[in-house]
Amino acid sequence: MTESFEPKITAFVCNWCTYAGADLTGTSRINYQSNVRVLRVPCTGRIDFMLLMKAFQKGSDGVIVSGCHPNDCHYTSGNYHARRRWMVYKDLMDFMGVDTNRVTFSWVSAAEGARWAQLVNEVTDNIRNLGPYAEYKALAVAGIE
Amino acid sequence: MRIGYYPGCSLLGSSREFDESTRAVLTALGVELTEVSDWNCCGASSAHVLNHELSLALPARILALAEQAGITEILAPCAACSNRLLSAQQELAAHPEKIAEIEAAIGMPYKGTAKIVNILEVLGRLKDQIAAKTTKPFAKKVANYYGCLLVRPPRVVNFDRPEDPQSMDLMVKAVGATPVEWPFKTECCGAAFSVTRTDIVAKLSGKLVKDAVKRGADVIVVACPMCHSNLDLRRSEINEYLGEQHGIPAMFITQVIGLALGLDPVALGIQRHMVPVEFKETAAASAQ
Amino acid sequence: MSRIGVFTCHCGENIGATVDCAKVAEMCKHVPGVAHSVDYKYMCSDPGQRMMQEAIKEHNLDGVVVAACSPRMHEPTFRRAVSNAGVNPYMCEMANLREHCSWVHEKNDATTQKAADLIRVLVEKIKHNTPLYPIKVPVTKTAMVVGGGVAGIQVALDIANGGHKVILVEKSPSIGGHMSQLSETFPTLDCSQCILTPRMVEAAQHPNITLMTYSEVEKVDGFIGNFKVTVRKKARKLDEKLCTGCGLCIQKCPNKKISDEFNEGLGTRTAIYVPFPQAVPNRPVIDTLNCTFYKTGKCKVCEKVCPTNAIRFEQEDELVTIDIGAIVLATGFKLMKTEAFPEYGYGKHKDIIDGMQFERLASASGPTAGVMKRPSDGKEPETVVFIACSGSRDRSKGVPYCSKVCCMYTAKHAMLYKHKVHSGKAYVFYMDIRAAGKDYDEFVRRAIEEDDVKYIRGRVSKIYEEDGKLIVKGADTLMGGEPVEIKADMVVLATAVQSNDRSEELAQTLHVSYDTYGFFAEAHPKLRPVETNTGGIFLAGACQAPRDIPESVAQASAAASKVLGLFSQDQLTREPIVAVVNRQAGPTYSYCVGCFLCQTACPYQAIEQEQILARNGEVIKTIARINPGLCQGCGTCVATCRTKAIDLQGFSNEQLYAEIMTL
Amino acid sequence: MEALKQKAKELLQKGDVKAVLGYAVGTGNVRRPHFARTPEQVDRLVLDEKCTQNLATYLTKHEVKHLGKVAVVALPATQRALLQLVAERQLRDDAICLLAMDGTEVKVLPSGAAVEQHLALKTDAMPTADKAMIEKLMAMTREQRWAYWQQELSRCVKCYACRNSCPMCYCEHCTMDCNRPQWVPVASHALGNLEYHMVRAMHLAGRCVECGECGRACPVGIPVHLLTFFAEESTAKQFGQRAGHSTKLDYALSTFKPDDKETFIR
Repeated sequence: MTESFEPKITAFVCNWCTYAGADLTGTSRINYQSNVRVLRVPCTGRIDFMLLMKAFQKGSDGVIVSGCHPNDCHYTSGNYHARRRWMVYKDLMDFMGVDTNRVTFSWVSAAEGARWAQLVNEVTDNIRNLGPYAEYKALAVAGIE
Repeated sequence: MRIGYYPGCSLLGSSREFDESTRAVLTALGVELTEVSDWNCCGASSAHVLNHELSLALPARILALAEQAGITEILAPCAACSNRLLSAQQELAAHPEKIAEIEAAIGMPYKGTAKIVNILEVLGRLKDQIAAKTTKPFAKKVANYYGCLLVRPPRVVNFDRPEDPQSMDLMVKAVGATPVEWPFKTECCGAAFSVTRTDIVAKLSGKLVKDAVKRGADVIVVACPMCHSNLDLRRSEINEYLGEQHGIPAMFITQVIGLALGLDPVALGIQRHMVPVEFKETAAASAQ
Repeated sequence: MSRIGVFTCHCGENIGATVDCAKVAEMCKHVPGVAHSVDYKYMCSDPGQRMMQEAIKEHNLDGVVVAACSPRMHEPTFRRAVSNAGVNPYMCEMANLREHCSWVHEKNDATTQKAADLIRVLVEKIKHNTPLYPIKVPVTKTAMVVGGGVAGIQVALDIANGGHKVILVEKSPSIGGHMSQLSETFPTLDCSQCILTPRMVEAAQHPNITLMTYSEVEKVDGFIGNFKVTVRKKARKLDEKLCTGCGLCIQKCPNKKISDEFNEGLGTRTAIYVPFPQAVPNRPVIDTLNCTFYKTGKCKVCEKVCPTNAIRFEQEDELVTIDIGAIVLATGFKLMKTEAFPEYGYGKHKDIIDGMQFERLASASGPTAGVMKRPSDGKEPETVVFIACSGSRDRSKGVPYCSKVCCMYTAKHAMLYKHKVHSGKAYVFYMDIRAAGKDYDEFVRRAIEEDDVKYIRGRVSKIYEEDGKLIVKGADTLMGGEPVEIKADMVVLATAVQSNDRSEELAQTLHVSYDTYGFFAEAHPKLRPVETNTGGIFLAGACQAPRDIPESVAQASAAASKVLGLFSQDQLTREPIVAVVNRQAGPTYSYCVGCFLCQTACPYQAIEQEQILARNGEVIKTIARINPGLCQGCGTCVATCRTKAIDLQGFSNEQLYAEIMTL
Repeated sequence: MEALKQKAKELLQKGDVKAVLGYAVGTGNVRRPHFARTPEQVDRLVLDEKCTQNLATYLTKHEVKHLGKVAVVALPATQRALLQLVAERQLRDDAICLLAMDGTEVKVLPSGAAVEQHLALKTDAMPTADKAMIEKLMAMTREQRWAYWQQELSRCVKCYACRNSCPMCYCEHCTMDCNRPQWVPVASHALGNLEYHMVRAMHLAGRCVECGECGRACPVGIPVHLLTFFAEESTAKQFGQRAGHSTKLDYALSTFKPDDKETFIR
């Protein structure tokens, strides 16, 4: 790990809860680390596991996936479907030896501005400690000419 | 019919007449009882509240012994015994991970395959035969007292209606008795306070005795040794508490059926009661 | 090559103080596909928007990234501005430089770099955006209201007064529902029928309302604006047009001992009957289960006495299919029966009654004409015990929820009893008094303080009969759990409000969701309380959860306003953020293989089957089709589809892929 | 064997089916699929412990569908695959005709319901060797598992034999063929191989009938079936739903329970 390592964090968030929650972080002027890049989707139900694969391919050191708390989904059940998908995908990643510490699944509601800041900071610090996701990056280097 | 038999401690002690009358009646009805050999305490009264592992291990050993003897169905006439056996069997069925530990404790394999039945279930199956073999109809007005453990908790025993049960009422009807409409069928008799706090037993059972008499009952019929102790053995305390003398006898359902079948009262242990089984001439009796 | 414009906003100091906006604008100029990039103090201001529109024309832009505040704030503003300049509004995206960047990060190079990154991501997205057009769905401007209680009547009247046709379907022979059974209503104690009956008549006479009583919804096809509803009109066994409602048949019917549903079994009725004197419509029905003619083949007294020859013994149920634009469910509730309480005698004591039976005993039009007489022997009860939360908030009874109306009506019952029997004693056993509502708590206080109703906080463990009295055994928890025993003449159980019989079946027919207890589920518990998850189907009253009259009426008007909103335009316009199933030329026709695993994932039942037919009509392939009228654009189906046959407009696979590849 | 041939001939002669799909002896004494369209061709059918291939794979192919109704000699895994194919609407219930062995007796299973009933008699678990291998892998450290799969997958040439042999991989347009966007790189290199096998396992989670055909089909001997087995087991364990047990669709990843339990979502 180099002194100057700054992790690259990609966040997939739903429009109605976590994106709005992150907006509230802004309106509340709660400062957090700037490593994260947020991609907005309508619902966690839309988050194909392949999007996570692609985020790692592009050199993300950590990925955040976040949406509405159970029972709060704008579309009533998208997050429940997402939860099942993650439960299996996380198992499978672990089975294939992918570092599941690199992915953080979370529920952040539109009212949890402070929680979003805390989540991003914790994940950023955690990934900074883990260092670059060299294993996966090596694949990408080997893979993409 | 062959059936396994687990008498438990009460039936060898204070309620010997329950054991005698059960054996007498079932033999008369052609049921062969196979007593579980080397049986132990079911864990009722104290063990099950003090030590959870013991509350599983004690009944599990009895059931395991029954399994070894090839018993598929086991009768535990005592309501507390059948309740303990059922509770343990169900808990082990719901938590199979506990079985290994219990097997280690009892030193034998446990499968939990034996079906546990109470005396009313067994008699219920034989009801038509009992009605047919009745030679001396029990023409009395009967207050049927079920107590707590026979019908509760419903998720464990899954037998009859937890409030206002009916099985014993139907049984005594089959031998010519008239059950009285009685709201106290499942009220508390004082249970194990029989030994430690007879004052409370006198109060609680006193209420039962008084109300049964008031509703015109000639006899209180029970299917639990503990109930019987409180209503019979503690009658002097009851009468003292009530300030009234109540001579209404308390009988086991098996004794009632035995009498109706014309069996020898001594074989049914009728003489063992504290309150003599004697009936004054009643309307129901004289109608016969 | 795309010609994308990037407009970076300073938002005064809000962004400008932390992010070097000029530098960002400069950096973006070099992103491939960007034809124009500027920064400006306030993009959302009039001059800002005008500047953007001019730039679109001047540089012939085909896509726009506005880097400013949150899209949740100003996306509609800028999409409108772009649209006014002749570019499709869905070719505009917003980068969130304020809430997600300047407001939450330190002023430094990394923050400025992040701002530029956020813009670059959206530039790449826009390259894959396609113009989208609002979805138009035609609307049939006729509403169907299912359930003719107070909620249903209110919905029907509101929609009808708004100028649209309404069909009010009621399963029983008369509209009026539970409210018509009530004696008086809390917290004002005004007579229920006095306030309801005029509404019933108004509904019946309204030129825009068609009543279909003694009818039930059998089948529902279609979707928002375009439902086809099949209604079963049960045979009344008489010609409604000929019948004048004179009632002669009812007087002469020899079969008079049938338990009367309207009086909750406390009275009797004839085999040909109207449920109550004020019934609307005032037309009898023949109860074929109890009618002597249907049982023995003889009688026909009603036919003989009918002056207009309206009786039709051979009449059969009729199925009617109607085009409907919106459906409002107002099917109400039922009360748990006293049979459900073993501890209170399994319903065998005649003098243990439920709240609705008490209403009938207290009602001036009830079986006792409002005189307090207990059901067993007709004696005036000297002591009455009321038990609140009978079944409600009781997991062992399967009802963990609060039935909401019982605290109030129990206070009302005790009060009505005290008003009728001045010397009588009234006791109420309760768990908590939940009297939240205008003038509600005052009402309960009045019962306690002015009418001397004894409130005991505790549960009743057992009730049994002794010497003609009901012995009520309970505990007073405010007295340290002191046992309480009351010798009562009558006991009223405020039994739990439950979802109506067959509500789950109806929900399945309509494809609306329902909760564990059979109540219909609202689309959002806070923000969409009268809508269901199925577009065009709305909820009113106690079919959604226990409700009192004011709430049911308020919810009814809310549902009506939703319907009127839907009917205010000839076509329904919806955002084009919907899923679509890929189509292409044969021999594959679509990536979709028709496994329909997506169907159960869709929260909106928006996925239908579509058959691809050959010229000779033979089915070549069955694939999924998304009904754009129902799809809400969550995208759950997209992530479920293995073949990537389904895509979500506005958040397509290509768009999201492009975004990630920019990171 | 003779009973099976007898039944197959009967079905053909009565015209109940147009062909019987079973196994025959192929080059090098392997067992290969065999379509018998005449009673004479039926005589070449064999059924022994060497017959392992899941023949359900063929039934969704256009060419086979054009044949008309086909009777299939069905091992338990084949039966499961057929049930799942009916549930996923790839086969019609009335197009099913199975020849299943019940001890030495041949049973004709003419419908999904009959297959369900027949299957209910048997509990056909994953082979113990595979189960042990999965357990062994899970006992390793994460880094060791990564190294193991990197080593294994480095041999993958992306021939797609695993996909093509799988009865549940019936899609006409596979995600792997998708090029707008090109989700997974086409070439067989470390990244593309990992992604391909991850996608395949995810797409079979809740759908895999655990026949192991993919692993047997792999020409370079990668135990790819462990991935789909694991995904199916994970799904079954967490949600209690299993593939290939009913003609009614009950797919764990497009259904949910509000109280699904997980431990990792923050």
